[in-house]
Amino acid sequence: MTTEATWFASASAEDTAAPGVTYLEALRTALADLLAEDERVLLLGEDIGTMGGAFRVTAGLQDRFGGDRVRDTPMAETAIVGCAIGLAISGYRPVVELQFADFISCCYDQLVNEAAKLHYRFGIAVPIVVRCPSGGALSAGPFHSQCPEGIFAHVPGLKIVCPATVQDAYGLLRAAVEDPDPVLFFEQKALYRSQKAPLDAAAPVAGIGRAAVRRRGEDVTVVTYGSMLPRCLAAAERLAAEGVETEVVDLRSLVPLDLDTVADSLRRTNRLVIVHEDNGSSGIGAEIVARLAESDALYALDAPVCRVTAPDTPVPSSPLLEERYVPSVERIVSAVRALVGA
Amino acid sequence: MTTEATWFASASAEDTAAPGVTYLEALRTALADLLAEDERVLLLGEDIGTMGGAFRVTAGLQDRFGGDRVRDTPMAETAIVGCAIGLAISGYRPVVELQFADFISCCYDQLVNEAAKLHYRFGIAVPIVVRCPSGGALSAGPFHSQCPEGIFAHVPGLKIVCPATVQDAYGLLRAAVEDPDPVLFFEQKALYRSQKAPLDAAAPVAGIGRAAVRRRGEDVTVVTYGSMLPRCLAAAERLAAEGVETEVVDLRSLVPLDLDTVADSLRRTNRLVIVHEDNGSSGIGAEIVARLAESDALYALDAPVCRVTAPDTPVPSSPLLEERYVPSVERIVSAVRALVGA
Amino acid sequence: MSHLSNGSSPPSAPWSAPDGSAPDRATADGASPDRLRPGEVTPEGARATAIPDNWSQLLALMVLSRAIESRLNNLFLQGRLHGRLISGRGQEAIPVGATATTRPDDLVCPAHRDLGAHLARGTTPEEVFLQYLWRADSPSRGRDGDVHFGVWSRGVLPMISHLPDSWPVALGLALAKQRQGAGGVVLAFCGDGATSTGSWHETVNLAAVWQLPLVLIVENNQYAYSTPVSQQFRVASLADRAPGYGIPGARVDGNDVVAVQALVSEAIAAARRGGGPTMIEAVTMRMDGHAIHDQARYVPTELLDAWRQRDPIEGFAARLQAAGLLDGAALAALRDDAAERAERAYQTALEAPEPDPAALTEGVYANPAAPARTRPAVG
Amino acid sequence: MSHLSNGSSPPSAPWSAPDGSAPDRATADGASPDRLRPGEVTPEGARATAIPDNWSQLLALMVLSRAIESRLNNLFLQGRLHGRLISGRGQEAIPVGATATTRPDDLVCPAHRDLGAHLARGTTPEEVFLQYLWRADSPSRGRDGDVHFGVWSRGVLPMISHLPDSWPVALGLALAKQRQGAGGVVLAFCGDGATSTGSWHETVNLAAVWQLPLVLIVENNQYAYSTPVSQQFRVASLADRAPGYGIPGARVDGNDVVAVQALVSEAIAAARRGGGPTMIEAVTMRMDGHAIHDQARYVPTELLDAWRQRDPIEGFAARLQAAGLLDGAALAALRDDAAERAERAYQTALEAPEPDPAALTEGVYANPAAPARTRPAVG
Ligand SMILES: Cc1ncc(C[n+]2csc(CCOP(=O)(O)OP(=O)(O)O)c2C)c(N)n1
Ligand SMILES: Cc1ncc(C[n+]2csc(CCOP(=O)(O)OP(=O)(O)O)c2C)c(N)n1
Ligand SMILES: [Mg+2]
Ligand SMILES: [Mg+2]
Repeated sequence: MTTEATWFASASAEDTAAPGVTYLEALRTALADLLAEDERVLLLGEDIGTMGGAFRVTAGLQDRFGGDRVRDTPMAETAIVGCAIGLAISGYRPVVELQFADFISCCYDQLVNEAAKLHYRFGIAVPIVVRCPSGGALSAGPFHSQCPEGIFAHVPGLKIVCPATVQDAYGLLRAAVEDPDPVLFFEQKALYRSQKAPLDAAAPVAGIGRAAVRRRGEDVTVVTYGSMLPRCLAAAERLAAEGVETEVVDLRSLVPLDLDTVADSLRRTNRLVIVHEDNGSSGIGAEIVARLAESDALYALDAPVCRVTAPDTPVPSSPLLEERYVPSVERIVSAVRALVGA
Repeated sequence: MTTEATWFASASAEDTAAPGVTYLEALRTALADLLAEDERVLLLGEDIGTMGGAFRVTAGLQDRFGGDRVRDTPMAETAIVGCAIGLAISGYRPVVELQFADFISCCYDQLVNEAAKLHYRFGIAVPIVVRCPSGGALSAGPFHSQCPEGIFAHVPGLKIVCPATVQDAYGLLRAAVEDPDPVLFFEQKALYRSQKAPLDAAAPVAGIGRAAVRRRGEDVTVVTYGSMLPRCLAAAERLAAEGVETEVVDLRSLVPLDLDTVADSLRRTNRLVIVHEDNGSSGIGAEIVARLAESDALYALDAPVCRVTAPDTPVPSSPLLEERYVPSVERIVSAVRALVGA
Repeated sequence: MSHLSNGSSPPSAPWSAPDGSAPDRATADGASPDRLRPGEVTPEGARATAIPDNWSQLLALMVLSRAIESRLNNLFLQGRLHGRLISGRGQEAIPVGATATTRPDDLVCPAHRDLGAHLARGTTPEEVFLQYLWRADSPSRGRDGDVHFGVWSRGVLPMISHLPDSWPVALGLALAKQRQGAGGVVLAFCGDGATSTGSWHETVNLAAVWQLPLVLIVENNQYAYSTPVSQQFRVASLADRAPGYGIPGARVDGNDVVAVQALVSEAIAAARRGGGPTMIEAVTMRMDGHAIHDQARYVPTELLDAWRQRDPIEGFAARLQAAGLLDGAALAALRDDAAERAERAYQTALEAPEPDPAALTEGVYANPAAPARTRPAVG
Repeated sequence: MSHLSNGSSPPSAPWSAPDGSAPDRATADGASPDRLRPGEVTPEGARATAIPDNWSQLLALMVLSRAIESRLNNLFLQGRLHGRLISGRGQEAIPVGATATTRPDDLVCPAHRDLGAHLARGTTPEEVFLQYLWRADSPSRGRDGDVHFGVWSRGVLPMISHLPDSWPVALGLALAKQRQGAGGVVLAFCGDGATSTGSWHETVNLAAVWQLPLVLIVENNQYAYSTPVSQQFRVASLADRAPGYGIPGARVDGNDVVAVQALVSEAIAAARRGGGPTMIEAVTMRMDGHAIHDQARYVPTELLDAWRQRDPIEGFAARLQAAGLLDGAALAALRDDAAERAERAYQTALEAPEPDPAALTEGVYANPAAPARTRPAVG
């Protein structure tokens, strides 16, 4: 990885000699395949053309598909997202890249008031995808590290997708583009180059709205998504060595929320830990707990639930502070230990 | 109430001959008192001057305090809120009126990225108040009826205040202006003229962050705020006639969230219903449930919790649809009945 | 309609003129599209042209728009209509003049005083009343209200309250037209107040950079709610902003339907040829309050009086009468006919079914295969 | 410093010139503020004036800015610095020339290439390195990074990444100055890219309407990240936008520190007198990549070569030498001194304590009486 290759280097690439492709390459392949297969697909964003995007996700795509389909824009998120909405209702399948997920604040109005409500109001479908490079652990500070997915999970009319694996980076991006609804696609900067695995591009594309059980275990259920999945799996390994068997559920999308998979798991383990990088209060973890507590899944709980999340603060820039901010393997392990001991 | 007096008439005024002032008048009195007592207080907003605001909350204030302190602005929410932030860090106490809470989407970025983070980043306090006329039940449709408080409760650095009574309209607005932090003040259009009560302007101003128990009862705890308080109290009356004693907790602010008062009540009643007009998923109700379920308050629950909220849809305009959308007294009563029967 | 001196049919589908040439005809009267160069600002009134061939359509649309709004107004005052009622009275020349020459494959993004644009695109009075009465078969099925609607199948984008949020969307509509290469154009309307917003600027700038086939029409009616233009911007004419974006800008008397049509047709023609966007400021006056609840005491009476003399329908009718194309009886008949259509539409709408409350939570998403599982309403 | 022909002190508090008249001196050279009328666009270079009295301050600030950034650059390449590093190399004349004549009660809102503005306001090299090393005693106490900072007590607003989000805030700062009536003004900087945003437009418009004491400085360095200005806007000069807002606009050679200071001083003087805002486009070139990770292969080499000939420090130094005010030895000494200060600052910062992770959740709110009760981090 050259210093030129990224804006912020993602967490140090693990064993780049391993077979397979990175999470980032899987995203690029999905976009290339979509552009090649479907004339309706257009890419819009700041610096996605010549430069291939701040993270190089779209590298090479403008050369291959032309500036007309892989289109550089001025710095104007409201115009970009509005434009995508207009294209979408004209029959195109626009995919917007925000340079950082943080800049979604500059197109919030178009997303929440135009895109999210048009189908409910007038039956006009808005098939846009907004790719949001999210998350921290890169010392990138309060404005290049945010996890806005919790905000948008509150807004009816939007779908929220958060891929955690190489295969999902590919498959869920395809599913998002094929979906007729507006999809916010929170891809994880920290996973861009740290995740590498074989990609089966021919595998059937899983629809949006199904969680995946990434690890079986009977002692405790850990529900997570996105950047926290590798940490939860690492925690599960460590816990296994201590004799605690952790079931790890990867939500994959927050809206739709696959509560059945969570509840099924909980009924087997009777203990629940929720892990997300987004800050805790009113995050998706709260909604999961609330839905469970509204049903008789409540009675399956042998102990209080536990949310392991970022604290309710902006994202600090100093690595020392941020290390304490983003949930660590250590924190996940202790939370599970405490719960299982309870 | 003349047709000129309001943009959308609020729910029919109850007994306007009753003694006291309306919720709206209490807000106006608070602003007038603040302007009179504190040179630092400035009002900014669209049409708040000559016209006195879309709802007439600021009627007469420009005449009394001048166009310099009660300042009409162009239609530019980002500029208005940015301007308020600049004034605040220059030593003023600006109070912004958004014409409708819905337009907060047009200044989301300034609120979330400038106002909410400046104190954490640099220790610079941002004492702004943004008044947001919120809520539906007025056939005002998807863009003049929203309840955005749930969104902002997820954002560290903002305080969220939701007055439900005449006294709180006055006292909490004063507290908000006196508070050194950015406060989003969600005042309820449906309460503007429907609530009338004696106002004690000399009563000590309650700080932000304390819930109030509005009614005592031992069978079930109903937690609510804002526009739903009168409905919850009406539901409690009806339930009392059936022999069910409901405790009604008015949160008054969502951030800070006074969980102690909720948990204390729950420990006595062992049953919990949460009522809000904001749509359910990832609303503040979820956070309340999650915090309880994280503590041993979980064990106090004799039955699943129940959230009575708007469904996860945009706000429909038709009165017929909206009647079903906004939680009704009937729905609250049935929820409590079902829970107590459980 | 037979009172009118030519036998043209009512304006239910104005673009379906058999020869398809209507859009450019007025322009051919002398105002060459080449007269619009980047940065140029056309002085007010300079483009007034001869009475166009489609004069009866223009008149009928304006009269119908006013008749519908009058009926709505009465209903509201009688307490038979609720919610919000926003009037375009006095401004009809702008949406009508701008939209009348659009082709079926063009798209229109009206703002809240542009009922005439809906009608010019073929939206029926019935649809309007169904919408105002929140009926099940209204364009929004009761989910949105009043003029915050649009019949998309007729190429009209439903507006939202946030102004001018249709404008960024219009960028995409215009980009689609540009890609399709068939010469389709997009018209976007907004008020003077909307020019203060960031969305407005982002739209104008991007339209300029990409040379999109977009006609940007600012209806300067002197006020944004209670706020006079002097408190909104400091430039004498909003059209003077166009040079700052590198696009042509022009100002037109918004109460002169002929001038509006001539100028907008020119801008449309330029856009069809790949000449990019044009910014047009149409100067007019809001003759009613901001909405029906607002008696607009903040507007000086003299201002209203002066503009009352310049009513776009009266003015155009007088010109037609002077030209011998119309007589008093024909005008009266046209008005009666429009009032009747409005009344009939109201009666039809009154009898139409209301939406089923049980369907409240349907249709939030288009994809039924992955339902978002909205939480069932409890209780 | 003794090598400089006048004995002025280093630029730690440039506004504290005892006579307080420095700000207007350059202006007095001949460029009358009255020459700026609403709508006027000054042709590039037309305002170049005589060498100002504070030339040594200007030179020292530019040299110091470059020395600090060079040191930071080296540290980054050596792997001793992490995060983001954004360079203002080649643009120093703009923040320095614009800010050098500000008074203590003025306020400055720099953008991300404006280290010189911080230094001109008295921010020390130590503070800069503490900030880049996220130390406990840095201006942000480790919570924000790199040039995304500002020492508020020196009248510098900390910027955020979202561009140009300081601009709407600057409205309030300027309104406060206007209300206080003491003649304080606010300088707000942004890049060419930021002019495409809605926040930019809302700010310029409101500043114009309220005639705020605000100097709006656009640093047109030809690129927004990889996007050339030709893909950002269609107008030849961004200063041509000013007439559309009814305010004066002017274009200046951003690599000529004297011209920048002269023009900005004029705008400042106008603002102090109640003359409202001025928009200034300072034309320059981004000489490094967008940030240190970016080698900017998308920038044509010839463009960089051409601008390399116009380095603002070299150019100014040559002019001073030609005027007999500076010799090679003095320049070398100034550079050595600046490099030494940077190195010393780095060493100081290196030894400074890191923030206490336990304090992570403190200070989200200013009001300790109503704690938001952030959920304790679990586990
Ligand atoms: C973003 C936004 N803020 C506030 C409003 C509230 N509002 C509705 S109409 C209006 C005035 C609009 O003025 P203008 O654009 O001139 O249109 P006009 O009503 O005069 O036709 C305002 C402030 C809004 N609709 N959108
Ligand atoms: C609202 C917003 N969108 C996107 C970005 C990402 N970004 C950072 S700098 C930059 C380019 C800025 O260009 P310009 O304003 O010309 O400043 P320069 O870097 O050239 O000095 C972009 C797109 C941002 N900072 N803010
Ligand atoms: Mg107007
Ligand atoms: Mg630039």
